[in-house]
Amino acid sequence: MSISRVLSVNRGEIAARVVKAAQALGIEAVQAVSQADRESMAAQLADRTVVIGPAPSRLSYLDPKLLVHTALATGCDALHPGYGFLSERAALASLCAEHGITFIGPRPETIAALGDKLEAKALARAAGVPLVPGTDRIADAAAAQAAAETLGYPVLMKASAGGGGRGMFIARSAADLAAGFDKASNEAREAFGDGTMYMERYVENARHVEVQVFGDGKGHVLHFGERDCSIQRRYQKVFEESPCAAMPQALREELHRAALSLVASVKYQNAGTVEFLYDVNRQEIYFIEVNARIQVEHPVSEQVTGFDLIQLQFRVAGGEPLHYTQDQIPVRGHAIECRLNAEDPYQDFRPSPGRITRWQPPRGAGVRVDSHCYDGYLVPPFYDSMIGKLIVTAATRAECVERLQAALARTEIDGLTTNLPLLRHIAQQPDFIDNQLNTRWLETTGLPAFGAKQE
Amino acid sequence: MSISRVLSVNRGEIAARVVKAAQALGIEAVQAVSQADRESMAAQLADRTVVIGPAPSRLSYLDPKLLVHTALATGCDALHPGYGFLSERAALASLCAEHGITFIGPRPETIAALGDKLEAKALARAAGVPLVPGTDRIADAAAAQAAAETLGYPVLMKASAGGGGRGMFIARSAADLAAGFDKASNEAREAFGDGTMYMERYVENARHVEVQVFGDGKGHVLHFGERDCSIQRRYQKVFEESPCAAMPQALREELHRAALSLVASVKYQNAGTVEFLYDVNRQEIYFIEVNARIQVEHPVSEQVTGFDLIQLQFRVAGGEPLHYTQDQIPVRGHAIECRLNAEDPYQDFRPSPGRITRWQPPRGAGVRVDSHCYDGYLVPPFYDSMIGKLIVTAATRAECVERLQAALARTEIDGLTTNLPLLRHIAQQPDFIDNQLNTRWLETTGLPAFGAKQE
Amino acid sequence: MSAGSNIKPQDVEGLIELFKASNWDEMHVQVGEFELFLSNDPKAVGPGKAVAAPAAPLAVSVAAPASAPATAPASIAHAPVTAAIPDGLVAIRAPNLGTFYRAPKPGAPPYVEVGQTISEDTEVCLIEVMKLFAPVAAGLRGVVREVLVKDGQMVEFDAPLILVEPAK
Amino acid sequence: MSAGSNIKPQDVEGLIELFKASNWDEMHVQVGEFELFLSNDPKAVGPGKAVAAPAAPLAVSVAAPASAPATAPASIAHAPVTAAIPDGLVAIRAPNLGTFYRAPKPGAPPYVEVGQTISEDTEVCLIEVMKLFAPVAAGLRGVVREVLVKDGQMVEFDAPLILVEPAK
Repeated sequence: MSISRVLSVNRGEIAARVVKAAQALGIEAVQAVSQADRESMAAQLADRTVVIGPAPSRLSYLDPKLLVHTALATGCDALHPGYGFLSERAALASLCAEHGITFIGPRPETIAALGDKLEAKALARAAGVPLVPGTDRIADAAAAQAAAETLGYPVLMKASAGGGGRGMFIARSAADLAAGFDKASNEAREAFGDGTMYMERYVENARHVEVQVFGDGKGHVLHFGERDCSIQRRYQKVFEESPCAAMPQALREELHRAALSLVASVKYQNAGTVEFLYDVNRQEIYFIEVNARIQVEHPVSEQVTGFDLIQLQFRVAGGEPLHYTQDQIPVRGHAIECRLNAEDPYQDFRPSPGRITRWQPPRGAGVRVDSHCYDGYLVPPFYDSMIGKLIVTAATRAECVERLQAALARTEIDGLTTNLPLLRHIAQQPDFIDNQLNTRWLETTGLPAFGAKQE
Repeated sequence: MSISRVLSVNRGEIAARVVKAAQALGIEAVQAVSQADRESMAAQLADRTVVIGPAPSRLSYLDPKLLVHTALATGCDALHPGYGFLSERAALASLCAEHGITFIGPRPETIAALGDKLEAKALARAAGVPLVPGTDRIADAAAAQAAAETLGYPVLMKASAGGGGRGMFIARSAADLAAGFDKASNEAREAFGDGTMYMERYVENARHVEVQVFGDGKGHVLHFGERDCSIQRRYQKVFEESPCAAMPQALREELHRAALSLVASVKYQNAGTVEFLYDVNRQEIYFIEVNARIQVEHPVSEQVTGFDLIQLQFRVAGGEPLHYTQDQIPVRGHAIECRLNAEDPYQDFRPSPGRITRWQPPRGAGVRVDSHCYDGYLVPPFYDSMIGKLIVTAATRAECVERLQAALARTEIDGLTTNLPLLRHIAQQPDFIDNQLNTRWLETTGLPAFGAKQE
Repeated sequence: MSAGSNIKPQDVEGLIELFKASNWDEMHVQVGEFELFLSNDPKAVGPGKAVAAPAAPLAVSVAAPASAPATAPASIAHAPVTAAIPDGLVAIRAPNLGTFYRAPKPGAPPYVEVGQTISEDTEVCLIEVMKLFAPVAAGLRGVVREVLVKDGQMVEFDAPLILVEPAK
Repeated sequence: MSAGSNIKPQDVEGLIELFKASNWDEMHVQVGEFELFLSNDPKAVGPGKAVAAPAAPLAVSVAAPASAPATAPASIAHAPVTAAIPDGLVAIRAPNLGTFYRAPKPGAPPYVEVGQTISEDTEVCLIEVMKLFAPVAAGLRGVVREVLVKDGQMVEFDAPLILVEPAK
């Protein structure tokens, strides 16, 4: 291990997790905190804590120069970015590189390339990874109808210059295309000064699946199974699980191959996630994007593989060879994570920061809680509302769901409003229990049922 | 994982560790406790706790039938024995086997064979493992002198029927043998009715080294490096470290080979330790015995290999293949453990049970504390006095020693008398810092210096 | 419930251990009728009555003998053996974890019935551990008022098994 | 070794715990000069002296008092930026973590000297972050009384840099 002291530049549960992982490996952990996080768990656990700026992220966690200055001034030889904040900003990774600090993540050029959606898709295509089938420029309604015959209905028409839904419409038939094409093209021309249209297959019944990958930066890449994160609200994941129990084994293998093929092609370094749309009706997968960092939901992959992925990040960054073969990373059992947020699910998910007067997470077999909270902790109002993650593990998905229900029932948090009632509600839904889910399920079915129950 | 619920039948820190390791794998943990351990940490962490008997071990932790009855009555499919108590009693392992309970440890016949010192030595000899060089029956002083020429002085003369030191003496020269032989033989004849003598090489400057091994029960065996446990008081280890920094690499490899050769020959199953005497002057190793269980000092091996050995015990017992190759278990860095005991080092190590009013173990990079204690915990007077283990890890032994000194300085325990002053004293000794140690060092040098300091 | 009736042998053991672990010279505990005097001085005399000096360095005098215990653990997550014992009744408790049986063998009449008068030596039930059946003696004289445990049920150590109204 | 001299606060605590865990009505421990009387009866009177009945259901009277009390541990391991500011003075503080410089460039005279009168806009030092030098304005009128930080030293956010006696 060539790393001897790391600067942890994130906050919340992931900062506490990073500090503990470093310390377990004998690496000293310095925690950079904003004024608001002086008494945070990461600050208490760290070997040293420095206050880098005031509470607003812009003046603390989001200033790359301030972070690298702190690393240099405290004698750190590495920096762990966590997730969110600057974790996927190539600027931070390259500033670290320029000053001899080991950035615990991918190379800056990888972050930049994968962070650009077009370039990421080009790389995926070059690596033979399937994308959502679509077309180039479409001249008129007739051309659209011809293309749709090939793609299959429903299709999604989009403006090339587009954004914000202008010029976009779903067509379920040739008639829809005839009726909508000119209107949409005109709308796009008015909005963007360019009426060019193109078409994509529209996935009616989609799951969000993603593959946890690791690379040694030299072309050796491994996966740690896939995660199913289909329960989302406004593109925010709420429940995540591993494996994706709804996916047949043959498709799962194709999914893993696709993910590894992409990251191998860029000689990916350290941890990452390749995200896909899983078209359940057609039994196909389409590449979405790569998250070039560790993710919130990484614990479910740890639970089913037995690897500590944060420690592995340190080891790989510290120059250890990634000396496993894929068959040494078997996926065993099932794990589900749900995110505990300080927000009011009855009031449009309004954040509810405040002081936790009673923090009693569940415990027991297969129950893991990753959190930075404790009795008396003040959840500050400046940052995101996640206060912890409940992760349960069991031999099968059915047992795992039961264990999750029991663990949620035993969770007790007083002093602020949380989304615990919603999590309990979801965990009891027949669709959740039977794994009949897609990315629109929560907003179209789960939440309305939750609201109805409360009246 | 074929194990779904385990009975933890030990107490103290190892019970808490076993419960946590099981739960991390999704295995339910039932904790068997005596009346005195109702409020123990393991009892609090477990999914279920049952009180099996009164405080005395004989009526609780040392009754194999009571333990297996408890496992059956609580629906457990496995039993973890911890260390000490019945962990190396073949009777418990076979009673488990008879009733379909997976005993998390070696097969009963392995425990029985290795538990018999003569049989263990015979197995070692058959596997080509070196033993302390010695002789068969020696007729008289002249024969002893001839044998000693071959073995090399000093030698140890022992009574074949012996025990308790009767008939035993150390000879450093032919004259010593001439002077002592008849007297010792007569002494043995008077004491045991048998004056037969034999001879062994006497190791003047000995270290205790041991190899952590794991077997799949089918002949595939792996080692997890060696430990040096030379700091002992009355054969009780006080400090343990890994690797043995005093041993040259070539001898280390021989040590590992010897250990693996022995356990492979018995198709060893699960975790074990092969203990050796390391003759520093002659640069040789001699087999002592096998501990067919997990040991107190296993954490130093975990620290330098990155494996969780308790979880691995569960995995192997649950039928998972031991799918590593030896080169995937590299030893990195250095780790030292010391044992915190509730005993008074100024009063002949008298146990000092009582209530802990302040329990503030150290923390930070490379600092790990395995303990069952907490603020307000009552250390009961019925069992051994260990209240925890402090384990520090760093890149080199020198850094590790510094970190240990700092960690010991930060340890605060109030409410009862502990051996902390002795641990601090040892950690500061030049001999310890320079690794100039042997198994007699603590009693002949370390402790006298400690006593002197107090006057 | 009177104070003295609740002292158990384990409590005395605990106090003795506490005393041994300390470096006090003597210790005197008085709880209702129960009185315990511990001293490191073999010639020590308890604060109420004279005690013959024993050979051992630890002098112990226990006044009121132990009868029926009932302790409640404080902060334990899984409360095992707790049950409110009605006033005036005393519980016969399990000597260890095991399976409770009311009768010597299946189909046989139970050892004791409610209403039956028993004495110290009366066997009141069996506790089985791995086919080893150990009879439990009443330990006191009185009348059986309730059998708290079902036949074949697992009981933990110290679990109340049978309620007895002690003879006056 | 006298008996009373060896009673520790923890011993008393231990005995109280023992008593609490029991369902005894009262407990009396006498060790040399040390005397402990515990009762669940708030009106209970110790065996030597009268005790005022407290509100709590547990009455404790300790004769020979304990000396050293157990202390509570502080919650945070690394106390960050705290320094006592003398009465009547005000600190100019660091706007963020960075390196403190007293002068605009090496060798140049410092922005301010002790004794100098400053106004709100007076630049008093530089805070550098990765070669980005940001001047710090005084923010108040007054007289510089002390410069707390050495040139080139790392300061955390909110660290006091310069003490100023504000103008009346």
